[in-house]
Amino acid sequence: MNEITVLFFATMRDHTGERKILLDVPENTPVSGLKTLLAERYPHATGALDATLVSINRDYAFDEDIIPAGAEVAMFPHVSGG
Amino acid sequence: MNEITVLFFATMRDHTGERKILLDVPENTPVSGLKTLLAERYPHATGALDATLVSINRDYAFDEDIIPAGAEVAMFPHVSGG
Amino acid sequence: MPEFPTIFSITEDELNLDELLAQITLTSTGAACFFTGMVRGATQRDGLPPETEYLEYEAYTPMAEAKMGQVADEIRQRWPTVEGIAIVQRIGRLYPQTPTVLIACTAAHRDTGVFEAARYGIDRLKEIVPVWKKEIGPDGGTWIEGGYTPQPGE
Amino acid sequence: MPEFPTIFSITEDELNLDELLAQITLTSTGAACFFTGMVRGATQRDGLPPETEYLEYEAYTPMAEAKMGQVADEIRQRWPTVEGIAIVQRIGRLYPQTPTVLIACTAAHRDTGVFEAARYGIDRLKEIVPVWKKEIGPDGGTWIEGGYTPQPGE
Repeated sequence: MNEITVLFFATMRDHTGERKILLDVPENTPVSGLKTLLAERYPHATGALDATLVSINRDYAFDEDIIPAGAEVAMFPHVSGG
Repeated sequence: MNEITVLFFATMRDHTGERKILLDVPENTPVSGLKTLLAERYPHATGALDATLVSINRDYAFDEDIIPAGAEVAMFPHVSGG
Repeated sequence: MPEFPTIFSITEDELNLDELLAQITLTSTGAACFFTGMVRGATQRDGLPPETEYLEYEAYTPMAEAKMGQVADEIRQRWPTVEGIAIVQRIGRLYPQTPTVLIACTAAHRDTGVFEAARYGIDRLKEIVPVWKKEIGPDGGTWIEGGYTPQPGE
Repeated sequence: MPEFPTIFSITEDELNLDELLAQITLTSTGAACFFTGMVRGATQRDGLPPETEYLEYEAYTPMAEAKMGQVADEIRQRWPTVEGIAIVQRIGRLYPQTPTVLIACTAAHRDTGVFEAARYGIDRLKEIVPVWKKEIGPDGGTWIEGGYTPQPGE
């Protein structure tokens, strides 16, 4: 297994009720697989998880990207700084 | 006669050696007439007077413009602020 | 090739434009363009009379600072004449009329891209830098969502 | 129609960008673009290695302030969405890396002309506002002359 950190920001934090979790995922889990695992854990966040932006180690990541060992993954809505 | 004030800035001040003079000019003197009068007074400034910018009462003025009574006239090179 | 200063940060402190300008002004610098954004108190929207009490800004700070560095790199690639770059986003509780963000670019002359570079900087910050804001008004809070989806490589 | 602030002045004092920004920020303001010019210490010109010790700025102050007001009027005619305008020219002896001039425009949003308005403002200031500068270097002083001849009505 691969222990990763998952951070939630803004509406994703509201949907999951979490800021930061540690999670064991199978080796070579893609982002889409992580979303499926999280949808099981936070059933009412399923819609939000479909639409979330994702980063891996502080770069944008996409459904097919494989999560590397010990990664810092973050989930958040479209950015709105300025 | 019409008593006017003439101000000189930047290179025009260097050419005439004056900052400000009071001058009696005939009624209805145009800017070109004032330049002729000044060229007599400052012979070595003739070339500079040909090229000078002129304002009357703080608006740009041109050779044919008539100088009104008691006007504040200024003579200066192309502006270079910023 | 001189060392050109690049400043990027997420901060909870008040923005200090004069100090930031001094930090990106070299002896060869003759021009600077700044963009700043402020919290609007009165926002006209759908004919409603909304009123913002304050905005609550949050950031994913390490990624935000990395993406600000990327925006600065993109500016230097597009406008190689740009000398200094400052990109600062303030976070926390920010009230109307408070500057929240600053993008500043300096160059030797004003005609070599400082206006375009600052404009590009604020546009890109709003696209890829992970910062979010929630508008707090008389009826509670509303998250404001941007509309840009970053592509692979951004 | 709200009263929009317009600031224009010739000053011998240090420019204070933060204070000027606050003066042209209304509760409806969400964006500002600033241009500032600085004295360059090292100016590359004709392959010579020139060095500026300082610039000596002078102004025909009452006309300069009137023309700054005219530049502000021209900006408002072209970009009616602009809210606040500040145009400030510092004069006197100014050393390299010192901000000498500032043009700032505010508006509700960044897409309604603040960048273009500030750009227009500095271009027009350099065309019609009666200010002159003399470059003082190791070999004495040289007046810098602009190249624009105002037309009737300017």
